[in-house]
Amino acid sequence: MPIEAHGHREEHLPLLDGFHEQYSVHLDKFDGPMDLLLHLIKKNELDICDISIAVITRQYLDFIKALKDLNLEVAGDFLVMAATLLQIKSRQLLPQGDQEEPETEEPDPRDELVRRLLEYQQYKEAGMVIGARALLGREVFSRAASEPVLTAAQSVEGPLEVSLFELVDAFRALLQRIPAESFHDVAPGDSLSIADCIIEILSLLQEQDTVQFDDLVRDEYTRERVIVTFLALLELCRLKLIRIFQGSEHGSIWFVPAVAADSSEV
Amino acid sequence: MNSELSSIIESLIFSAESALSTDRICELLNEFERDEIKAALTELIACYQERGGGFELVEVAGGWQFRTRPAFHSYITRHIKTRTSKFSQSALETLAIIAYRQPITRAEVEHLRGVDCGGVLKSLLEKHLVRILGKKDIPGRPLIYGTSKEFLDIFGLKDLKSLPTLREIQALDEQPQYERQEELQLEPAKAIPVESDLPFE
Amino acid sequence: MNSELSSIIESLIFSAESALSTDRICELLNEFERDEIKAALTELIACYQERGGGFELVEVAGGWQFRTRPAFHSYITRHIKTRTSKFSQSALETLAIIAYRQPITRAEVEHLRGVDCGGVLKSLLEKHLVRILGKKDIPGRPLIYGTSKEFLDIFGLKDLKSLPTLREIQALDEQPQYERQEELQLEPAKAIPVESDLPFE
Repeated sequence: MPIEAHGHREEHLPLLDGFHEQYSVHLDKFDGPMDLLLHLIKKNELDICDISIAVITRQYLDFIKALKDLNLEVAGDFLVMAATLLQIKSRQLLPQGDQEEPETEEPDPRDELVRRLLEYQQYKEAGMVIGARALLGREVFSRAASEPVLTAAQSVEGPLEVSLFELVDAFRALLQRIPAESFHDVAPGDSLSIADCIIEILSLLQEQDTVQFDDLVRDEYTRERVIVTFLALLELCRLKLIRIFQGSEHGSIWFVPAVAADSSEV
Repeated sequence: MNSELSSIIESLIFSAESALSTDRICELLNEFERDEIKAALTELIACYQERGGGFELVEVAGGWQFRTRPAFHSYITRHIKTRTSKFSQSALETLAIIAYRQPITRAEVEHLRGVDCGGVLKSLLEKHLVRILGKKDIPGRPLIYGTSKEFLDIFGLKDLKSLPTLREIQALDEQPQYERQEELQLEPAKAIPVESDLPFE
Repeated sequence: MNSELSSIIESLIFSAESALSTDRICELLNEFERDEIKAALTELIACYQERGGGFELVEVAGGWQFRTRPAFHSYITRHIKTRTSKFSQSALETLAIIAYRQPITRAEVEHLRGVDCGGVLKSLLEKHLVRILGKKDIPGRPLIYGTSKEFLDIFGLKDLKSLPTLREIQALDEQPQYERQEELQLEPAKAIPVESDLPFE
């Protein structure tokens, strides 16, 4: 293997110089560790299904070192891959499984990485093919002039078209515009909020007429969940949106939607 | 059926936002002779006169434009009358507030938006995107609003729980956190040779 | 040269601001039989395939639209500003993963790409190329993403099945690659004509 020759320590520096020249212009070209790995595999003319982990790992680490030498911030994702490579390499160095159990075949430690690389390669190529298409507004144009007939006619009532992202984004834009204290948001922390819980209960009541307290907490029977759910119920009760029943002492708690007002008034 | 040049001219007229004058076409296609362009344009005009079809090439406001034939206007207006409409920004904002802050009163919506929302609210109710949940037990007993089943349908949501939270959208902007590596399904996440001396060999 | 009905259809498609589906055309022209409409549409399509010219009738995002031929873009952009910018490699990769693997979570995209994708995902959402489909029923209820109609529209794709075929994975073993593949709702493996001038390697 001619590439193995680079493994010697003394050859390490010239190799690194090569990296400087080769990559300093193209640093941003690597779209993450998978992309870099594919590049190294191609450069070394390796078979993607039978890569030499030793070669690839060394060159990969050299590359990261080169980035550091150039004072470029190395993204965490690249380091994760470095760890993966080192781990595969160390597993390859481990003695093979016990002779006593020959039937249990050790999976090749490279398998998972190879699978990911192959799959990544597919999407990278597909992305390139898609990106090379003639795009509307770039290579291909639709009619831009408006029909006088159409501008004259007024749109009446068609089905609405809007995306979820637009909805959230509208809300976000609004929040940025107004001071935070205008909100009656409850516990915006990381944990389950009463507001979320209220929304959940209202949603349930759209589908069924009665809901049992136990149903709400069954999937997640934690102290926090029970308390938050209970507070949400109290809040809904206070707003007169639901009515609560309890069959017997310590019996299960039921609730039903309070009769909705007629929708004539706005 | 046409010459290459008349196809080029056709594509220019087709994609232009307003009528293109012969002068402007000559200016854009300066590698061609004016006479050539005029000939190709004449060819194109003749072709459209002959062809019939749903639209024609007409000379308006000193330039050339494709327009649908007046005979078909009644069909065309059917489309515009029932085409999908986009939400206005105010409708979207109001709907977003109701979706994320329900149950909510009109006064609370207006407090957040800083403007009157009566009209928007009415139209959201008419479109059945918003519904009245009840009355709030405070002086004046204002109506309380929430989103409807149709709201879920339009956004393709299974339930209100599936509504993306603000936090989830904001999280897209955030720097990757190292805890997230657990999701990467890689075992060695713990041992990351972060600093300086990367072991070679 | 065409039948009256195909002229009407032509005028409808021509005047619409986005692609018109066959269903929508039938809905608008409810005095005609569906079969009649389909025949007239076929006639129209054949006529445009034959004709050449500056623009063509294409099937995109599940509907029909007139669009200029790519060959003439260098002339058109002299007059019209390009609206669509070039996509970065990471945007295209992310878009491809979402297109082929939808519905997919951010963590799954990131696992495939090996990098954080929050920023890319957000910009794809803002460009309306990707949309939020809801939340996945697994712990943490992460958001799931898919491609939008605009994606098909801008990339000139008829539907998701017209995505270029993924190159066969040279499987190491016969096992399925990921359990997650079960979520794949697309069958991109079925022979799809890839743009001839863009071979996969």
